[in-house]
Amino acid sequence: MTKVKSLDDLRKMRDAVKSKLDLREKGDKAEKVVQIKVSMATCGIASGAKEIMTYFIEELEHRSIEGVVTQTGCMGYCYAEPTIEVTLPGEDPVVFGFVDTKKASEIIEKYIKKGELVDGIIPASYETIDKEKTK
Amino acid sequence: MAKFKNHILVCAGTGCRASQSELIVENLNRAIEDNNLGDEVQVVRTGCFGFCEKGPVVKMMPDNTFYVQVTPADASELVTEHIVKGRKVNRLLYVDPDSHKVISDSKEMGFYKKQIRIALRNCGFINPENVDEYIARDGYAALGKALTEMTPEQVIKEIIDSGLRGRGGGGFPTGLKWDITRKVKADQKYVVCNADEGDPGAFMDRSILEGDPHSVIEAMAINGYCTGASKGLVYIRAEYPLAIERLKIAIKQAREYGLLGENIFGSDFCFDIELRYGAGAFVCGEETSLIHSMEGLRGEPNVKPPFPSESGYKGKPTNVNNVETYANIPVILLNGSKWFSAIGTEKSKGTKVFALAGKVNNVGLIEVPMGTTLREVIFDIGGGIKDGKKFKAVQTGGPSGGCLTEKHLDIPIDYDSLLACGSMMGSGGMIVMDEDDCMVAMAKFYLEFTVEESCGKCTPCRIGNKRLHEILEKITQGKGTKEDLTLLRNLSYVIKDTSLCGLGQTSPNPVLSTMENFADEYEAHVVDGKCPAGQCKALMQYVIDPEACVGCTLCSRVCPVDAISGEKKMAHIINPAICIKCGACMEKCKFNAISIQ
Amino acid sequence: MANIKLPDNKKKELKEVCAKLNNDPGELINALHAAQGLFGYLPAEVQELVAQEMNVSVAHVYGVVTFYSFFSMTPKGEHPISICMGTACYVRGAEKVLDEFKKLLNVKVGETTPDGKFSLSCLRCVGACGLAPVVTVGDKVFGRVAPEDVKTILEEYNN
Amino acid sequence: MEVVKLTIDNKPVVVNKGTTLLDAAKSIGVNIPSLCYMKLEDTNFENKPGGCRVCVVEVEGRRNLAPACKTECSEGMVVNTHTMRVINARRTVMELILSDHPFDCLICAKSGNCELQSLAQKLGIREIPYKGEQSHYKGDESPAIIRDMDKCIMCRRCETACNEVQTVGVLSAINRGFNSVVATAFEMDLDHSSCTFCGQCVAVCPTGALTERDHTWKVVDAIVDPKKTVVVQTAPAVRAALGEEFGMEPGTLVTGKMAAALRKLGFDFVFDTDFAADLTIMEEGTELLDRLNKYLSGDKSVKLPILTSCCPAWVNFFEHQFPEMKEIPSSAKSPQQMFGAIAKSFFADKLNIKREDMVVVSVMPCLAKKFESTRPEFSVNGDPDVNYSISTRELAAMIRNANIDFASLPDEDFDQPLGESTGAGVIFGATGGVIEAAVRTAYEIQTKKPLPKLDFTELRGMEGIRSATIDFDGLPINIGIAHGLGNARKLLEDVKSGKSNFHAIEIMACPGGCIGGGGQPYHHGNMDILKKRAAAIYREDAEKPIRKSHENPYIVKLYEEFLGKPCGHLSHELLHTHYFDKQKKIEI
Repeated sequence: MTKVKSLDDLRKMRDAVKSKLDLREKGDKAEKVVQIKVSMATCGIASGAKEIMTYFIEELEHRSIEGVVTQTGCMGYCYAEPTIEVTLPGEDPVVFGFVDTKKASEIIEKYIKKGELVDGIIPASYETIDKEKTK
Repeated sequence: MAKFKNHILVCAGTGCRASQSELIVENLNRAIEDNNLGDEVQVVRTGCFGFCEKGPVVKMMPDNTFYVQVTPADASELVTEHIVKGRKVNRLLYVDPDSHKVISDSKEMGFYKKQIRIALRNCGFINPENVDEYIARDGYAALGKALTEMTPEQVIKEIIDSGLRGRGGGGFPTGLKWDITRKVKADQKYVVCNADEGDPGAFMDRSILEGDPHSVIEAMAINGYCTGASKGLVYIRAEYPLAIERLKIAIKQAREYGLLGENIFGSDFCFDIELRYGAGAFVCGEETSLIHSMEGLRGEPNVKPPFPSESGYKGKPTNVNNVETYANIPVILLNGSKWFSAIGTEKSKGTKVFALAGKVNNVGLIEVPMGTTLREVIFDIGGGIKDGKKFKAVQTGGPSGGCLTEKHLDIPIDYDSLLACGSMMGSGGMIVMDEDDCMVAMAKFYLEFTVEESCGKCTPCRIGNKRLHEILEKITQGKGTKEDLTLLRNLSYVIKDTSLCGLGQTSPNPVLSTMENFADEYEAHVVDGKCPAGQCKALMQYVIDPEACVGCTLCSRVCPVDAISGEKKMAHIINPAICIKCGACMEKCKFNAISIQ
Repeated sequence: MANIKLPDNKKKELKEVCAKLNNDPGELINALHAAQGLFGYLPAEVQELVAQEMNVSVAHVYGVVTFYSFFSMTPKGEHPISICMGTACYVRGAEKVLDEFKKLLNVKVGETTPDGKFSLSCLRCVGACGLAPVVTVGDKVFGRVAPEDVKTILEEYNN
Repeated sequence: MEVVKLTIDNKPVVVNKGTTLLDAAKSIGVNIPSLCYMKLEDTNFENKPGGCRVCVVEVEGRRNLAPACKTECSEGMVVNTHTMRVINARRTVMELILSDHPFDCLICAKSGNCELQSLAQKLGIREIPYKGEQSHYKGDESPAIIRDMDKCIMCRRCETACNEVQTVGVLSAINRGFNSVVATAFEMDLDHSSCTFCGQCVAVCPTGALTERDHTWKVVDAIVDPKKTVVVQTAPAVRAALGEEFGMEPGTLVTGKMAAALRKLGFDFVFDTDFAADLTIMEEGTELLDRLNKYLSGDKSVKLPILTSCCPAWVNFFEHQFPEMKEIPSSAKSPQQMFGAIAKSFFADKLNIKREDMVVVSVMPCLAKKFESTRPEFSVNGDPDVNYSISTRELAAMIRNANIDFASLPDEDFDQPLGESTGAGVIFGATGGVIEAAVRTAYEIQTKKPLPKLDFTELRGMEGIRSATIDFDGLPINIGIAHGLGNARKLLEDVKSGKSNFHAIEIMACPGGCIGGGGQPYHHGNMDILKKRAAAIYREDAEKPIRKSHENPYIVKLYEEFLGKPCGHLSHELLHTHYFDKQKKIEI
């Protein structure tokens, strides 16, 4: 295991992981890879986020869509759990709330495949301090 | 790729839906059809925009035009003007109340986003179980900077200058606390993370630990560097298995990268973290109790001084900070104290995370700059009151806080303003109550909690809170007298004045603040024998309206205690002496003939 | 105090856990967590064993066990049901949900059904206030529970 | 020493840094009422949880009131001890305590001695406005101590005494909030726990929550029973304290008045436990020399040091906590039990009555003696050697009951033959006394020379652990002394780990020895009382014509007529015992 021994090590590592993550997100086939984040804090899991995450992993494969499904923490929209964030290549991330398997299927068919928005979008209601993200 | 050229986003949040946003959607769809735009424009319902005051809200995509207070009648105009002719409907655009400028592009409407995420910066963005994602967002850079480029004094100065105050409730300046611990000489010191979030109705710390555990680990290491501690302990509620799991993974990963352990960043600094589990005692949020609990003892507090910074865990200097406080540290070091202190009010800098819950539409975890008003939090971010009911009060500070009312809605929230209105910041629980909530019952609810959670060490908290609860019980039973109100007030003041620790010193706050703000409601209970909110069962009476009753006998058959009598096809009567107020009859009645008085 | 015979292998395991904690009295609460994990609850004999292994008096262990609400001296049901009575859940009607559980299970808070299947308790905030009112059954969290849902939840475990 | 200046009730005060407000106020004559706080000078007993909140005072600039017992003085502090705010708070706190306390003062065992009662009186509480639920806990009636936890005010003094000072560890606060109370593990009865019955919890309890089991009426029943011959023995420490119960100055010796009172009460024979103390020295001293000489001659199977065994709480302590060392203490019974055994054999024979028709009552400064007398090994066919053991306080109650004007009683002597004692027997009542008495006898037997001096001041004092080397005519004998079981534990750990080089160790469970026993008149935290009692004991010793046990003519006669020689066959049967492993250990 690589050990971080200096601040320089950390910066190099940061750049390396960043490009690795970028690669994962966009890849060479930037046109095709979609990224899905599932909010998996206690609220999310209690409302079925685990099932939704599994559903997306299985369905993307079934429907031959290249994508990355990862978990993340609380997005803050506890009233709308389970919530997921979908980032289409080249697009701003979109958050969907109250996602059950039916809604998930609709998101895949309409938004991921065709780019059509579907009901249940949650508009981002906060600013982040990460300048890259707010751009 | 996209089939539609235009999207019309209509807010279908509860608040907007109450103001007919569903009808707007219908009308929009009809207008689209009328204009044969079915293939080009799609209407999409969204969750709350957090701007409910000006709802219903409609947003046109892709040009981001933001229309406010849209009515169903406006739908066709939006389609014919905005979509077909490409002209903005000026009268529906938002006008900035300060500058009187019309703002059309929602991208320019940053101010409507009341929230800024600092402590929650990574929650919902990164995979908390992957240290790489944390590093990719500048994780551990602050620790590296501190260890390799700054002296402990410089780091502490930065924290002091930032104006960061403890987010656990007390609001003690964090930098100052670190400095005190640093100055005490000892062979061993400890830093502790208080993750014993016991306030019922608060989940800020859990969310941070579940969403961004590394930020806490990094900050604890920075704290260790500044205070001279080589060991960190996280005292975490056993009721948070997911947070524990993620914290364990994060600690393991940090160790593997050498971000915890010996000679971190090639420096002399060594630091590691252990977990200690709470076991269900609210009082352990008090730092001396927490330390006792970590030592394997009953979580009883000690009289301070000595403060933990002088004599804490195992008698050694110990710096205790809460999760949210820690989560702020790395960014402050990276972005600088100036950046941080520019946010917030004069004496309370930065942001505060609140767990917004209760009778509010958008229950959730929010982070707002200090100085945001309660109105903005409840009505804009929170989307207003559930089921269109009337706002009555908001409880901040949990069992230690107080109930604030309509008149407090426009006060900018910070440590001092909340104290001034008889409540407190607390850890960040914010419970909204509506017209159906009885304030006496609410005070009783909190006292029940305090009675159950009192450790029993000091008299006022052990017996005094019990007596407070008993008096409140008596009042909600309709047996209270005016003298009881006097007793309640005197006892509350004495408990605050004489209790040993923060739990007892604040436990009467829910009583005092409701007595102050809802004096009429207390009076109604003891003088008129009525509960205006209709919540206190003993003060309620179920009655049948003889006009509306058709004598179907359904109610009398469902009554479990045979309290309802009456001939078939004749108006029925409820005998209040027998009625147990279960409400079964009211549920069954098809003619709305039964009501509560 | 009724003497319940504890299985030797579990006692051995507990002894090993205590040894791993260096038999350090300061680790008592962690030891008790481990013991409750092993036995499901903390009967007198388990507390005596923990006291012996962690070098503290039995009275001290009992004092600690009775202080913290997480520790229990009575066995829980196969499916322990907890109703969150945190403020958020309270204002959203947790009491009515609790009443429904009490009615359907015919037990009081802190009791276990005669068949040992369910036990009922209250807890203070699981931190899922967004889903208020919340009920947990074992490790599973049920959110936005209405009194009508109680029957369905129980049926899930009754087969 | 650094000093700080402050103002209390408008008066300037200068105190050493670290002084509490309570002590600082006391130094200028302001007595701030307090309740849970208790410090016993010269011992390691200090109870200040800061929990009762009775001693709160107003400190200028402070948001809330400060507990005077826990708040240290700081420079420039301005303190007011009786503003309206303070008085209201203090009274309210008191009313709260009383609202959860039974209202049975009139018939409470502690009435008149209750600190809660006198404080309520001092604060003039005439009404309790806060009414509500009162706590009810399981009662516990062990053979020695009665626990009525409904009267517990959570001052935690008993916990401090049991856990920190005595390191017995059978008590802990349990539950929390309103339901919290001090209890044993699983709220079991004390006699199922490893309680030593030292009674130090009773000695410090401010209320009637902890009291002794009262045997006075059983004693009265025996006295009025014409078929019974009732014999009473009184322990050395009783005579140095009993007077306090009748308003006499602490340290007043009332030996003669006590004998007179006992006779007036109707006891058939008024004897002295000091006689049995002399007998104990004969047996224990002989055993010591026997072990010592064997050891010196190279017999490595002999265990040293020898530990005294006359303190029954101490015996309970090692049976529960150090059972692996149960062969080390002397096998000699305590004086109480030796007395009982001799009374019901030798003396009953002399009177020509059956032992069952004799009732032996002991008056003890001790509660563990009550337990000791119930040990099955100390009875013959179900008839105990000592029937009833009553405390100094119980005797005082009997005297008051019988309407005896104690103060004006003439001095009387004990009866013979079991009432004659030496100075050595008297000093059993103070820490170090037993070993000093043993040295006086062992020296002369071992060296066969008369002692050059009788007062071994190096063995006296209040220090918790003491040691001295006594020159046995060229042979240095190392002696250790501990009083308080926490101190005893330290010595024992050393013996266990082989670090100890003592030949003999005296251990007393109570601070100061028997004079500070759990059955003595309440000291309410005033340790001067204990010192005065100790001084009285040594005064009586100094005034005695005979001060060495082996010179007690009745002891000599007892061996000649009845026992034969010390540690002989009959002695072993009547005067020695054996110990049990009472440790609860879970084997895996």
